[in-house]
Amino acid sequence: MNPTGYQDKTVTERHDLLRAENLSVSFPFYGGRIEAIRNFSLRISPGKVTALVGESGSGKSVFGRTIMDIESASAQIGGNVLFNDPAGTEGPIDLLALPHDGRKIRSIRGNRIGMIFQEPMVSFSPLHTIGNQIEEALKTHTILSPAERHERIIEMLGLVGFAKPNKVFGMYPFELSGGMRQRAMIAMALICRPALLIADEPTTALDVTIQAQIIKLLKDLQSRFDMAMLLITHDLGVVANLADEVVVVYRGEVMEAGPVDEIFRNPQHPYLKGLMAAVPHFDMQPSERLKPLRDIGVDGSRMLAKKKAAAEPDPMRPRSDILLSVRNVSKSFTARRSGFFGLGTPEKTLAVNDVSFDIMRGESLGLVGESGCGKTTLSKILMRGLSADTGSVIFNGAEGPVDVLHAEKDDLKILRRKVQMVFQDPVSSLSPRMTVRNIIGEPLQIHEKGDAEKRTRIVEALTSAIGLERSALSRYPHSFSGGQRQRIGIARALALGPELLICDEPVSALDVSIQAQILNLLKDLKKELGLTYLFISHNLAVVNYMADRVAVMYAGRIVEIGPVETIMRCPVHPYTKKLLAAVPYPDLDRPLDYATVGSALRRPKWDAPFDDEDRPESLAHADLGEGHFVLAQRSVDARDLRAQELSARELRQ
Amino acid sequence: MLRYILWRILVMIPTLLLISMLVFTIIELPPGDYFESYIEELRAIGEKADLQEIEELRARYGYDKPIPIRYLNWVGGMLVGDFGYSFEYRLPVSEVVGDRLWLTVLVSFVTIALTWIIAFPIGVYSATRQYSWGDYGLTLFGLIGIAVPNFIFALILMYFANMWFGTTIGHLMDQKYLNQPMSWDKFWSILEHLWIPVIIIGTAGTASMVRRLRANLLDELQKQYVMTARAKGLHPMKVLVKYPLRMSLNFFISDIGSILPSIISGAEITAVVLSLETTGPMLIKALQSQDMYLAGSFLMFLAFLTVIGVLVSDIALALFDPRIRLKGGATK
Amino acid sequence: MKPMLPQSGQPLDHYVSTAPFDPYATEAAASSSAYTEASQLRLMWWRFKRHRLALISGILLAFAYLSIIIVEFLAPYNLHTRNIDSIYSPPQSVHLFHEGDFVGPFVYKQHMQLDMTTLKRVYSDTNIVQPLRFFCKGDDYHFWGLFGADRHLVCPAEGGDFFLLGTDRLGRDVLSRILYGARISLTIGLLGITTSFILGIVIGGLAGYRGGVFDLIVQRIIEVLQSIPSIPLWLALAAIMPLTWSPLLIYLGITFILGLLDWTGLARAVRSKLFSLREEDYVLAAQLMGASKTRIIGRHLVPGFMSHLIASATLAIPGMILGETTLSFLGLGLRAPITSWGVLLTEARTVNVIALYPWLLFPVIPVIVVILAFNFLGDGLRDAADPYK
Amino acid sequence: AETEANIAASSVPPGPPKAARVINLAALGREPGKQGGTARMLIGGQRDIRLMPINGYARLIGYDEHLNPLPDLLEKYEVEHSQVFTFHLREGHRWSDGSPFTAEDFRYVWEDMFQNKELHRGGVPAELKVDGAEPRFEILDERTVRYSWDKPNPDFLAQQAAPSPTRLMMPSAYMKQFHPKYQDADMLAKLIKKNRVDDWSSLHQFMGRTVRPENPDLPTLEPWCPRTKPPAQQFIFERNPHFHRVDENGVQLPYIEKFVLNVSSPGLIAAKAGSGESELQIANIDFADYTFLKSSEKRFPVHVNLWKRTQGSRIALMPNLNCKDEVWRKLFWDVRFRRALSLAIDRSEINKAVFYGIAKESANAVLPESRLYRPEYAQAYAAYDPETANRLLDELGLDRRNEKGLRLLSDGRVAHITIESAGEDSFESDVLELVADHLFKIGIAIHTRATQRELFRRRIRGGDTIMSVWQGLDNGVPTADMSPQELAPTSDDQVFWPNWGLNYLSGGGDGNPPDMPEAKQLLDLLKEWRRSGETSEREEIWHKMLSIFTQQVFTIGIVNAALQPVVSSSRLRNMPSRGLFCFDPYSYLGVYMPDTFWFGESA
Ligand SMILES: Nc1ncnc2c1ncn2[C@@H]1O[C@H](COP(=O)(O)OP(=O)(O)OP(=O)(O)O)[C@@H](O)[C@H]1O
Ligand SMILES: Nc1ncnc2c1ncn2[C@@H]1O[C@H](COP(=O)(O)OP(=O)(O)OP(=O)(O)O)[C@@H](O)[C@H]1O
Ligand SMILES: [Mg+2]
Ligand SMILES: [Mg+2]
Repeated sequence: MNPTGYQDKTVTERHDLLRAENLSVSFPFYGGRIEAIRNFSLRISPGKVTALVGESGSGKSVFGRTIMDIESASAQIGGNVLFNDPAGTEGPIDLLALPHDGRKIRSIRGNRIGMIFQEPMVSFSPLHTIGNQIEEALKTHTILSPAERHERIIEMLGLVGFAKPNKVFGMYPFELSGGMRQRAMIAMALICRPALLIADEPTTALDVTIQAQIIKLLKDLQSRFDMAMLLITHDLGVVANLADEVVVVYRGEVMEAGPVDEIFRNPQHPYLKGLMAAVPHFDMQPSERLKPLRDIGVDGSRMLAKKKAAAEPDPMRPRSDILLSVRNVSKSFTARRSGFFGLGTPEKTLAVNDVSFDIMRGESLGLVGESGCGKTTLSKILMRGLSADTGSVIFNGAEGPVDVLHAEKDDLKILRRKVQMVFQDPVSSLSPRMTVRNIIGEPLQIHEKGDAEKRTRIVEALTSAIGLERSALSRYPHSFSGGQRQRIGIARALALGPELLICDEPVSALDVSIQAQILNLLKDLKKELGLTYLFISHNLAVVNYMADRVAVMYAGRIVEIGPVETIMRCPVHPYTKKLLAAVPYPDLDRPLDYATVGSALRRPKWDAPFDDEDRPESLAHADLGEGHFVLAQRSVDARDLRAQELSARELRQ
Repeated sequence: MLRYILWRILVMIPTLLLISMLVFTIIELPPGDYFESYIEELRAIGEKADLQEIEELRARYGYDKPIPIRYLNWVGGMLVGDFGYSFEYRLPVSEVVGDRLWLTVLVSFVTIALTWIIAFPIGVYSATRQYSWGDYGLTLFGLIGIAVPNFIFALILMYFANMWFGTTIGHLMDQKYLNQPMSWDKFWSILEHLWIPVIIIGTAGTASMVRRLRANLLDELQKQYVMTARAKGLHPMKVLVKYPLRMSLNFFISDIGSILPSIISGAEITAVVLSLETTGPMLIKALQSQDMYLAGSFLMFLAFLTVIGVLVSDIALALFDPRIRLKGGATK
Repeated sequence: MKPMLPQSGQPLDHYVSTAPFDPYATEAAASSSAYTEASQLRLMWWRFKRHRLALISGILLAFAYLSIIIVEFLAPYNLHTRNIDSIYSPPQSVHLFHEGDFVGPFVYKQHMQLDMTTLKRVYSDTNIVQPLRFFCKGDDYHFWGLFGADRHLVCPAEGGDFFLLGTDRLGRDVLSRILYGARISLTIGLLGITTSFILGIVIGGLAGYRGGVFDLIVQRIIEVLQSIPSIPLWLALAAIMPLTWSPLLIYLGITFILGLLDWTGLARAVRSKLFSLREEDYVLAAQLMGASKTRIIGRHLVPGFMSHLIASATLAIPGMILGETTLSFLGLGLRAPITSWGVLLTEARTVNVIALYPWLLFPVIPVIVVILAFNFLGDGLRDAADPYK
Repeated sequence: AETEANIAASSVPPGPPKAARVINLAALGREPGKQGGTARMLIGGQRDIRLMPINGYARLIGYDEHLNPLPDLLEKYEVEHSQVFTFHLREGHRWSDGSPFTAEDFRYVWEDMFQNKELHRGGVPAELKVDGAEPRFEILDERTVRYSWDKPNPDFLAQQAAPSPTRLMMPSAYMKQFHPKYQDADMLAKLIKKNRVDDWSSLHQFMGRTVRPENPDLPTLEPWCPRTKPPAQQFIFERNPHFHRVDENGVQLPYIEKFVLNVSSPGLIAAKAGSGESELQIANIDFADYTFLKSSEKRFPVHVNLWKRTQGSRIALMPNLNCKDEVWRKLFWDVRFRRALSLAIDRSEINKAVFYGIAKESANAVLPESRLYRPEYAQAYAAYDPETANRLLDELGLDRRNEKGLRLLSDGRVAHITIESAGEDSFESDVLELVADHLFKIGIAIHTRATQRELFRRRIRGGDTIMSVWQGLDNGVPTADMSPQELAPTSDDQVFWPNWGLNYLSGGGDGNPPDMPEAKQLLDLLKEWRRSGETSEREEIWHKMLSIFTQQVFTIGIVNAALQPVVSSSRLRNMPSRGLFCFDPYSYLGVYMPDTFWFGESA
């Protein structure tokens, strides 16, 4: 076998690489069964990308797992999956007919078929370093020496955008941010240069710049090693940029399939059309609503444990008083590992660096930024889920100001009731041994809201609002799809009707239609009940739709903050510009311009006024007016920046 | 890490001090003292004790002094390596123990090793083949081992070993080798006798280890990272050993501290029944006859082993789970 | 309708499903409404019921616990009834047919002869048929100190004997003694086990969850307690127990105190497991929801290693049933007139018994059965609580 | 520690003394044999090596099987009016190391040990004093010594024939090296250091222990001398090359070359003995093991015989006449109550259930084997007669009963006796269970409680215990020349009147003198015995005392003459198949002379 998996295209007859024929998968559980996939057929051509799109919970991940024959033992599987390894000689093999975990299938898994799992957070063992876990695949399938393996891994880690691959090699998964873990996952899947890559939502946790790099990387590999790909994603932009063929599934069945051109230019099925229509655009009007496939009416007060805010003057415009004020917050993590006995000097990671901003009552503040720049850390600090090294956070709730970082007893209790969070990682934030009913109802129980009956009502109302069946209430989190779990997390955060809701990537795992449904729900609640959001997302279109103001974070600092129109339309900081340039559009005529995205290998040096020249204290926020601030050298005059910006824009037009 | 270890070792000092107080109290707690029980024992068989010698011993070992002084003398002595005097044997404690210590160590280690060697594969087997005949069979077998009291088990095994293989009853070796230097015959004789106590002491531990390992493994087998590992094409055994097994070792490691003491105390009754030349029977005898320095030194020795064990367990736990090592102290 | 897939290697056609499409249709998960409405506990119960062996074990244990209420009625003899003429009688077998005729359950009358050279009592069956009686009048007893009665489930024929499991050195019926022994054996240790489990989980839980100084102190306490072997403790404690206490009370007291001392192993396991588990996001989520420590430990963390707890609990059962045997060995355990399985086994702890009167080891069987039952019950509970099943 | 004396002595050729004691085995009904062979024996703990000097039974004066005192180590002795005792040593008698056994060895003990305040704080041991006066010690010549008192000391010979006699002689040649009078200070200091003791007196004591032969260097006169230094799991004893007895053929005793004592846990000894791991086993096996042992005769070359135990009662109830509880004490003092208790016990049931019916139902009294036996002692209130018992109790005023039929005491309490035991023997609880039933029939409830031995003793002495269970008279086969002190309050060991016993023991310093007329009378009789110079007079006193003791039923004996299995190799000759088993006066095997046992061909 050719260890690189490389095969001259011209020699091989171009058979389908993988054909799934009449596949069906169902999960029996006490009191019923879930048919995750029904009579499903799909093929993947060698060297081509087949995108699998569809609603959350429609069986995409199950399909991905099934073709590798690693679906959990409780699944009942029918049909066959024929794999025709271009490097192999014996022609198509039915993967499902091979002995479970037998030698044959093992030599294919990880080696000829790589898999990127949807949930990078929990897909790594917490006891082993990233390097160790990646290396394992190499160890099993190649005969490289340890040094060669190390070299190859470091190279791969660099390729997926880690600035310091050597450091990451020795880190544990829980030390990485969501996006970093996802990249590690990608590295792991690619390390053996498989003939087929199953990429289940490979870029959800990545900011657009890195996403663009990853897309580029995948494209490169695809052409260099003739790698085929099954791309499971919600992001039609990514599909448009990567896919050759598209398969649209809905509840386990193929709705529409065809070459990417056909699908984008000539959608036929009502489901696909609805999907296309639900995509948020940058040029949407502020009052324009997203159009989900099914619109579910929302009655906030019925649904949440909160009275309608009676004297809400004008929920449309953010009220001027400050709900949360963040001042000079910093947080660093110390790697205590250096040297076995801890004798080396500890290495510090400055995750949040002197961050200050305010969140107004009733507004929604978008927070965007590079993967690993400290967004999650910051949001956890705001929740007092982590302690800050320095700085202060004041929460001005209805019951008066609370010093978040030092609140005790009653104050803390208020805080816990008024501020809620949707976790970036839906899997691990749900107690695995509680049913959905208990999970969603838990905050109500903790804060003793209403009687049992009322709680049941709220829980059920929330479940239907997030688009889950009532039967889901009695199931455990592990039996849901990624998107479903994410929605459960949202429902739980909403249950108490908090004053401030921190959403860390709340819709990253949702297809556009459910996403629209959820975003609308959040928007409605904001309008109706005056909720305030801190909205962290990589999806700029979503931010554009949801946020009143946007803060852009880079390497632990807020580099630019301002009203959403300003940031989206005339950004000043080069990073913001770069971000905007890297957004993939679900439009075949607007392919990504990889040149502007640049390489991830080295942290870029910004242009003169924005670079700290290795003296972080030399930077300060320059006020550009209308609440627009940008991080630049102290010496720089704000007016200059604005003037520069204006001229640049004129130039472009 | 080194800082942590040093600090942990420092913490051991007050712990040991506390233990020594407790040990002393425990030995002093039963009414009377060695001399009284000695006299009574002699009287029970109609003999007279050498009262005069006893009076002298009493005075020499400060039995007329208040308890705190005696405690200080004892602890002070131990610090300089003087473990006191065994009234029963009328010899310094350090001379009494003799061979017993290493035989105890031998029995304990063979038992522990065997427990592990047997328990791990069976535990893994039971977890991966839950509710197979093998799982049931091994469970049944192990639980019977737990359910039959050690002393009965010991008697039965011993009786039948004697009936069928002609193994001499009890002891760790044929008695003709007792005072002899090590030889092949003696070694063989030890082997011939060793299996009985090892089985008796080991079964309960093995069975409970199997059951707990199985329970912990069953929890881990469902985790997503197991699937990741399978997706890499690893051998199922490798997957199991590297990920879930290691994960479920947590309970096991946290227990290291008490393994040795529990093996040793679990072995005491067996050792008495089988009349093994280990420290157990001697300890029990010393406790019952209130030969306090002998008992006290034994107990302190055991305590010392425990404290070391806990230290090892703590360090191992930190080394083993990076979450504990790296995040344990992270302020929330 | 066009086929979904083209031939291998052929270009993909544009396929569109023609099946009816209704975005509002409910999901395909077929499930009963009872299931949807059920609480978590009820779900577990349903799942538990599917585990045959566990269910049987549960029922068996329920019967065992119920039967200890009416031991007086179930046992053919009273606890202390002696049959001086039937000392060390081997188990009698129950026959149905006598010389080819159906008689119903009966035993043959036994004839005892003392072999003067070996001083062994030799029993032989005579040809006299002694039919068993059911729901019959037998030894008088005072039922729970409430009323006198003399009904038994089964008794020997008038003037005859019936020793299904033989007799002991005073000619007492082993079966009856086992039945009476269940009273103590099945109940007494529960106290100790409960104490140690509550302490172990609470203290270990707090130490593991909070860490820091609290953990440090708890760990040192555990270390100290673990380093004292149990036998000296037993001895010391037994020595300070008031003499005026009855043996039962002393045993209860010591079990309780040992329960107080025995939580350490569990606490360490709980603690180290929590050290890992508390870093999980769902714990953070619960904290951020405002959940109290107790709730986090009780609802989120402890269920996370329920399997371990259940396994530990079921493994502690033998200790609780047989704990007293160690004590008896040291001369501290239960004694006549109190009877438990442990006492019965302790009485049988000589080579004589194994060689000559092996039926005195019968009490081992109920011990094994109960322990197996508890373990299988534990398995069932574990599976019921396992969301992945 | 080798000294010059040792070196000199060890060059002496082995052999019996010139004037050896000739044992005529044929006359004893035994066969003379040959030397050689190893006998294994199992002991329950290191401490039990003390059995060797007891079984060896080399005494100045020893009993024969009929308890006649005979000179043993002594060639002969003379007694005048039980006051003057002259001892003649054998010519050429040597200690096991070859050093001569002479009057010097007696002098050493008398002068250098008894009179040395550092070694013997109290001076001459109390046993040697009569009414507080110590004897005169004289050396008449190298082989003759004399002890004389001003008043009769009828006990002296019996004391010397006892299992553990008061030592009057020590191997002075060896012991002197540990005595500052004979050893220079430097050397002594070295020896002290080497043996890890604190001072010379401990050293002297340590090296000179005879009760437990722990010092293999200490010369001895016993048939076997120790060869193992403790601690050990196996103790070896080899024959003493200078032992003083020979058989009629002139073959020096002991026949058996070597004894190997293996330490084993007591519970295991029966099993091991039953699998042929012991050539001679008397200790740590029990009647209950008999059937098992007997069954092993088929598989192993062993013989199991039953000897008779000689306690006055194998098991007896002991009402504490000195108990603190007023009401009970008053009852116990009433002889009718004690008699009622005794009459209420169905001894034959107990005998049948627990002792296979082959022990003897008897009051706590001497056995038929004793010359002092009279049936009326054994039968005193030992018949089963619950009616009389009930009548006696009713007469006493205990006629009120509660609803369960239990009698009520004068203060209204239920007659409820807690019998305490030291919990040693397994059959104890069986017997008590039966007794409880019997006494229930006369309206007395019984509970039993086992405690640790020290606690047991302490509670009895303190009067906290109302009644206990113990064994009867230690010496159930006394002769008139043995002291009847067991029948009178003389020791706090006597669990039925510990306080009075203590008073006597402490010379009136502690406890209270008996204030019960019968007890007082017994004490007076004992004193009378002490003064008596003639055997016939003593015999009369014995009978008076026995009569009072049994008629008063101070202790409630149940059965005696219980049997004791003894296991011996089937190759072992001369081991009697029947015998009396007791510590005092038979010194277990001692009186039966194990030095005459020998190994023949397998029978
Ligand atoms: N182990 C399981 N047990 C029971 N049901 C399951 C299990 N795994 C998945 N399902 C169900 O199967 C369906 C398909 O799930 P799958 O994870 O494939 O969805 P998906 O298309 O990947 O959705 P998402 O985009 O949200 O990740 C869902 O309804 C889910 O609830
Ligand atoms: N427990 C930890 N120990 C060490 N370093 C950590 C830890 N948690 C986070 N970090 C580091 O802090 C930095 C910020 O992480 P954070 O999770 O806040 O990023 P993020 O902005 O949320 O990224 P993403 O968008 O990928 O989720 C990262 O470099 C990460 O490696
Ligand atoms: Mg999915
Ligand atoms: Mg994040």
